[in-house]
Amino acid sequence: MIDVLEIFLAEKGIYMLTFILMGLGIFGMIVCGNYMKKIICMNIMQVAIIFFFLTLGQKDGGTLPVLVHNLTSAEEYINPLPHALMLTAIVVSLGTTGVALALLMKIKEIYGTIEEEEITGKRWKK
Amino acid sequence: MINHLPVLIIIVPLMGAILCPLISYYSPEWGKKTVIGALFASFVMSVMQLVNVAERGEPVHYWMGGWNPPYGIEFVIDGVNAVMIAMVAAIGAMTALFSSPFEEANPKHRFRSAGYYSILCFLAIGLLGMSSTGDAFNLYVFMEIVSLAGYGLIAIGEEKAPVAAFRYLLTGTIGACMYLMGVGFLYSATGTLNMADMAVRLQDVENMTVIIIAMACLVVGLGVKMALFPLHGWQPAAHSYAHHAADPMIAGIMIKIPAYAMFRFFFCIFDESLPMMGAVHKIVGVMAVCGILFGSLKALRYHKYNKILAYSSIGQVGYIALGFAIGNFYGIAGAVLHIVSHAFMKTGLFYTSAALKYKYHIEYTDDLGQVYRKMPVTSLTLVTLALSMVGLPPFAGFFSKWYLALGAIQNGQYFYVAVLVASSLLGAIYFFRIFEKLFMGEETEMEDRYPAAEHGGKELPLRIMIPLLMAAAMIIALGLGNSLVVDFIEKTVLEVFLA
Amino acid sequence: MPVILLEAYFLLILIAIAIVVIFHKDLLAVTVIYCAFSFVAMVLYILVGAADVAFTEAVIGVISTVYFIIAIKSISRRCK
Amino acid sequence: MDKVKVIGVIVIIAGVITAGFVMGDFLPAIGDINSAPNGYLSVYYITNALHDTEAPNMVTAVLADYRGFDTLFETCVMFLAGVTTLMVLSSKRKVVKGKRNEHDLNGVSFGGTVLDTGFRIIIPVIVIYAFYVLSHGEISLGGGFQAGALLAIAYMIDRLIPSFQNSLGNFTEEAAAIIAGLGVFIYAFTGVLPMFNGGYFLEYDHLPFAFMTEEIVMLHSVGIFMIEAGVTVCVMGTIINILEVVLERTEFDD
Amino acid sequence: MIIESLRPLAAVAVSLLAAVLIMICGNRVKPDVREGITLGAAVIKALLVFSMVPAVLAGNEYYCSPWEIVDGISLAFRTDAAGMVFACVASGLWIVTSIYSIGYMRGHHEKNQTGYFAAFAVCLSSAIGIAFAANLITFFIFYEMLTIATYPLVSHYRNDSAKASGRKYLAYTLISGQLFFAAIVTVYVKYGTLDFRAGGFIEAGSMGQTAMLLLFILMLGGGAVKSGLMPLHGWLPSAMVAPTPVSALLHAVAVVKAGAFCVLRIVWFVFGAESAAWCGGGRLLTWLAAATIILSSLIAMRKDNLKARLAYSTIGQLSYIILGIGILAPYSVTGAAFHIVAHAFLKITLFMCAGAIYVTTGLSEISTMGGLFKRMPVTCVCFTAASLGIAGLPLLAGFVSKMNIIRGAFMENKLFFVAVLVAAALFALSYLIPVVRIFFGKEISSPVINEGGEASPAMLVPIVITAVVSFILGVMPNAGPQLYNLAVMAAQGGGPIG
Repeated sequence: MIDVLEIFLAEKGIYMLTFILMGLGIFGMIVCGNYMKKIICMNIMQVAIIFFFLTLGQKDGGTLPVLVHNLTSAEEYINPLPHALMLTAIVVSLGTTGVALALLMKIKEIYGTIEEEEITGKRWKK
Repeated sequence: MINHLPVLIIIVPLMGAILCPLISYYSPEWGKKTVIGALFASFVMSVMQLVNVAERGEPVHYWMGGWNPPYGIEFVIDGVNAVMIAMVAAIGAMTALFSSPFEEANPKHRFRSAGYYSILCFLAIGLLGMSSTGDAFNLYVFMEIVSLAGYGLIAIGEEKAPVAAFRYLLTGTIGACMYLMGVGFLYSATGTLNMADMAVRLQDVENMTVIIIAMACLVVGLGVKMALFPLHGWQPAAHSYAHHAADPMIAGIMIKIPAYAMFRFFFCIFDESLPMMGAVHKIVGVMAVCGILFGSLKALRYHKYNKILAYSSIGQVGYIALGFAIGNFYGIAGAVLHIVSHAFMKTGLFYTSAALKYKYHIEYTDDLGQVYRKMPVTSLTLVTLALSMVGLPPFAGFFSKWYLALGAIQNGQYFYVAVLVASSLLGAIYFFRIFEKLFMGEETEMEDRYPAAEHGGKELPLRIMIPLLMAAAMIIALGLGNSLVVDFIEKTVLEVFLA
Repeated sequence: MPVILLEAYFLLILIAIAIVVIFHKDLLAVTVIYCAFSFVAMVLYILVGAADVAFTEAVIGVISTVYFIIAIKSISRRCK
Repeated sequence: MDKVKVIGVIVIIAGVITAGFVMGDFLPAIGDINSAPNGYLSVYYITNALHDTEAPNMVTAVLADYRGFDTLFETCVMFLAGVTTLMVLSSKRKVVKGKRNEHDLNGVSFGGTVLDTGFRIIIPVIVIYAFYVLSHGEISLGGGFQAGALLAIAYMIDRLIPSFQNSLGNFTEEAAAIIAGLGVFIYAFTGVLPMFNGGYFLEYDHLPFAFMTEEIVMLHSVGIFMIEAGVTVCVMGTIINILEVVLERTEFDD
Repeated sequence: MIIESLRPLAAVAVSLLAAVLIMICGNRVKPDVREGITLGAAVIKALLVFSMVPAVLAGNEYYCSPWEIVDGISLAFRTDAAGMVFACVASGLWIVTSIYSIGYMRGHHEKNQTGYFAAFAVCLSSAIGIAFAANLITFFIFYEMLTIATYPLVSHYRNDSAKASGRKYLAYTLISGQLFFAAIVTVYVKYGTLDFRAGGFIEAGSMGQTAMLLLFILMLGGGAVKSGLMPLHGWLPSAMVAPTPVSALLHAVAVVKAGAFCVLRIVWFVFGAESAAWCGGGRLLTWLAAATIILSSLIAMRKDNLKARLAYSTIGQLSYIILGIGILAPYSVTGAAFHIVAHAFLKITLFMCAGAIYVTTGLSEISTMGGLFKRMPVTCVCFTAASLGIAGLPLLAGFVSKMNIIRGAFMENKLFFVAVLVAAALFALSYLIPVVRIFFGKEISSPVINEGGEASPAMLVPIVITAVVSFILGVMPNAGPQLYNLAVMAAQGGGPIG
């Protein structure tokens, strides 16, 4: 039973869950009226994508991509390339979050609210 | 020196951008000059590179860190992107020069101009990188640089700008993530990130589903960034509220280089013989047609100059996508030519918009009455560029339209030609409406914030005038010399992309 | 227990947290939950074998949570 | 609104699951050793990383050497984020600088003496750990980014706990941004150096430090350390920068 | 024989340069300098154009292709006989119009003269460009330039009616221009060339009959709009709000003639007689033209405003040209080509007379001009002569062209059109002679007519010149630059006469 589940997960299940997570992130960004939540959902989406990339590099029986002296074969290490890529992506996401927060605070100052409805509903008061 | 050009074009402005805050700490004036100088140096080098590529007749490769591809990151400069790089560098340098009178306006905050120039320079760097790189993931990194710089430059604009920037941030992040997903799918199928290598290895991939999904992701991701029709939501507000001086660059080239990237993916990485390419072309064609008509019609509704220009950009991006949808040599040549010519047109038009704001605070076309008497050069530039936007000869806009129509008819797609014609006419309506207001409207009393009498009879500072005139001159030059550009890209397009 | 099952388990937790984030009204609670999200994501990265990424995620989780909380200080805590 | 959300969530979950079943396999199975991403490039990196770059941690090898150019611009993204934040929130300050320290918080402890002391002890530990991570990133986990972030966390603790009165000193956000810029400069300059010596950009083989080492490959270690140091400085600067900017806007009324 | 020479390009460029100079000088210099530039450019241009006539008459062609304007097609200028006819008229009349507009603009104290003179110069450049264009793309570039350059002239007064007429003008010309563009691209893709060739390069039967007719209509739409063929004439009468030299330019020299010339080029040099007849385009043209001639004459009779009456007369006269081309016989085409010349001189005389009357006396309605002969004898005589010429009376230029068209119609056995042409001559008499009668009448309908004298010399001299020239052309069609021979050559597809 567990074998079947494992195979299913390896072939599809994990990807499905990842895409669900990503879908929820995007959905949250669209549907949440609060800008703060939009930012958090954005982060959720990014985590999903990062995880997707990382699963591409996973290897059964592989170990961390740090060279150990008695292991030399390529099969014994997890693919390091997605890790390197995702380090970059994760840093980018932090930068984006920082900028988003700054914008959020600026919006709060100008409009007095961070709710989508209130901002689109009323014009900026002088 | 000459073989380091591809990277120097990026590194020199990078040095300028990162040292600008430090230099500005001691002297804001010199910080500004550093960035402008760096961007001009980059422009000169990009022209040298253009000549170099033309002389060699084959793409220039530059291997970062000396690692040969696909292991390292590679810059590939061929006929098409050499033109793009020169264009970006030219507009970057011009915009940096153009901004300097605007940034003088806030002398209180010492860091303000440093930060502004730094971000502006990064925008140029990101765009240069996006056009140079031959690596799919590297393109993502540069795209993020472009986006972040874009958020910043939009957010420091008018009062409503932060919301526009925030929306762009959200949509832009989704777009970037979709792009990343697309690259991820391609990586999962090929195991490589180098574009040329990817193209080779994709031929062995039998599973079409992954390619289709990757393509969909890429179209959505790059579509968001280039404001292709159903994904354009962020664009009008962002383009109309952005920082006045940076707006030309944002509107002019920030949405063009993703279009170029799309071209790369469609014609360089994906094989033309793939079974679903026809369907993809059709879908992009539908998006383009809707975008062209939507943008042109929507522009009719507005009286705010920037909004009109922003919506017209949606239409013009549609032209570029239409070229990709046509997909033969003339279609691509038209698209590439339109990327370049529209970049100069839109930049120039936003220059005029910024100049009007600088001198008279004019935002709405209704206030334009008789301004041409006070600002003849600006008005003349506006007329030139707008006529080019409409697509009238002998300006550049006409010729890109010519190639697009040529390609469309070669493929028997007469409908596309009809759309082009309709869009030109709609464009004529809103631009001639502006002309009418400009030349025949009623004169309105406005406070002149740069009175010509006090400045030796000058209508605007020279630093604004030069970029304005440069844009107009480029449009005429591109129009009359378009066959040079087409010849230049012809070899590349025929050999690499349509092989 | 095979790694893949653990992965699925933690992914489900992430999904649950995402749903909570979408529905919850209190921003502070959402932020704290996001901190947990970050932590679970870190565990997940370790499971996948990406220790470097996990390390980074841990550090970033702290930093972005701090940012969020400081930001919440200046904006209202409730949301619609 | 909530109804929409519920429906949406259900639709997404159901949609992805159905799509997953309908579409069939188009992604390699997880853990498959022979999948496309796990062959090709990855084999090259795993077998040649040590030989090429002298870095046992392959992630660092890829990050800092094979794809060092990416990392340069990742660093730039951080710097840019800092500058952008600063620009966005530069106008019209809400809280006067130093006000916080002056009146309401003087001598107030954060969580009692024990916690305060605990944090006091932690700060130097974090700093030391950060330097360890930086210098050891090549061999084991970590690297410039993590080190920079740790340093920034140390600063953050110092800054945010009121009773500390900023014993580490107080950065202005401008200074932090400038420092971040210097970090990128270190990185970029490391990249430019080989170009004077006949190499490509970021080609550590051609760094002009050959006199220091016997083997050319060792230059990679030098190069990687230099850029990691640059990343550290930049990340630290940026995080502090954003923190300071955000803090300036926040009123601590409790 | 083809002579490689930059002269055609120079002829085009000289007035563009003049426009740029005028723009740069702007209001900073005295009006004299501005007008000096215009006149100088006009004279140089005319000299350049006329200097090429002898070689063209000998069967040679000047050819000049400076560079490739789009991939595979050059920007090319070629001075064939048909182009020479149009170029001679346009450049010759520019001098006259410039002198006249100096008088008119000063006498009328017009505003915005800088823009006016600059746009005028660009118009002329485009007209010469249209005349000398060797292929469709060059032709189209100048065609659109003409469209745009005329717009500021049409809406010169910048009031609401000027705006409205400007809009109308743009709507007609831009739409037709864009359709023209689409047709050009189609032709290029289908036939691989855009070079004008005597006898046309589109072969009958190379595509479906309906498709070719559609192509024919799309291509001729541009020309038809510019030449005011009904039902596409709407813009022309409303452009009457423009100042008189502009209407003179519009109606006599550049714009409408460019339209007529466009029809000539496309029917005779793109499609050729055979294809045009095969697809039914020729017949379509003739019927439309015939209807236009009749209808416009009827409308013209009812107009009291002198300029409006002349405008409808223009519509009718231009249809003569189109009718001549549509008949597709060499004789009628000769007549059409020569009618470009004849009508230009006659109509410009009429318009300049109308302008002179308006500036001198302030009258614009015909019914108020009774007894004008007493005050402005020279103007009235010239007006009379030109009216008779328009009607096609012998000894005046109109006769030569109309005779040729009628001869062509006879040879093609299209007797109906002969009847139309004859009737049209009577119609022309019927709407112009009443004007003349009012001029010479005893009854004085406005007090201004008793005061003051003739128009200023700057206006009078051009009027007399054009009137005399139209007389000379009527008596000796080959006087001067042998325009009649050129027209014959144009219709026969190059090669010297005899």
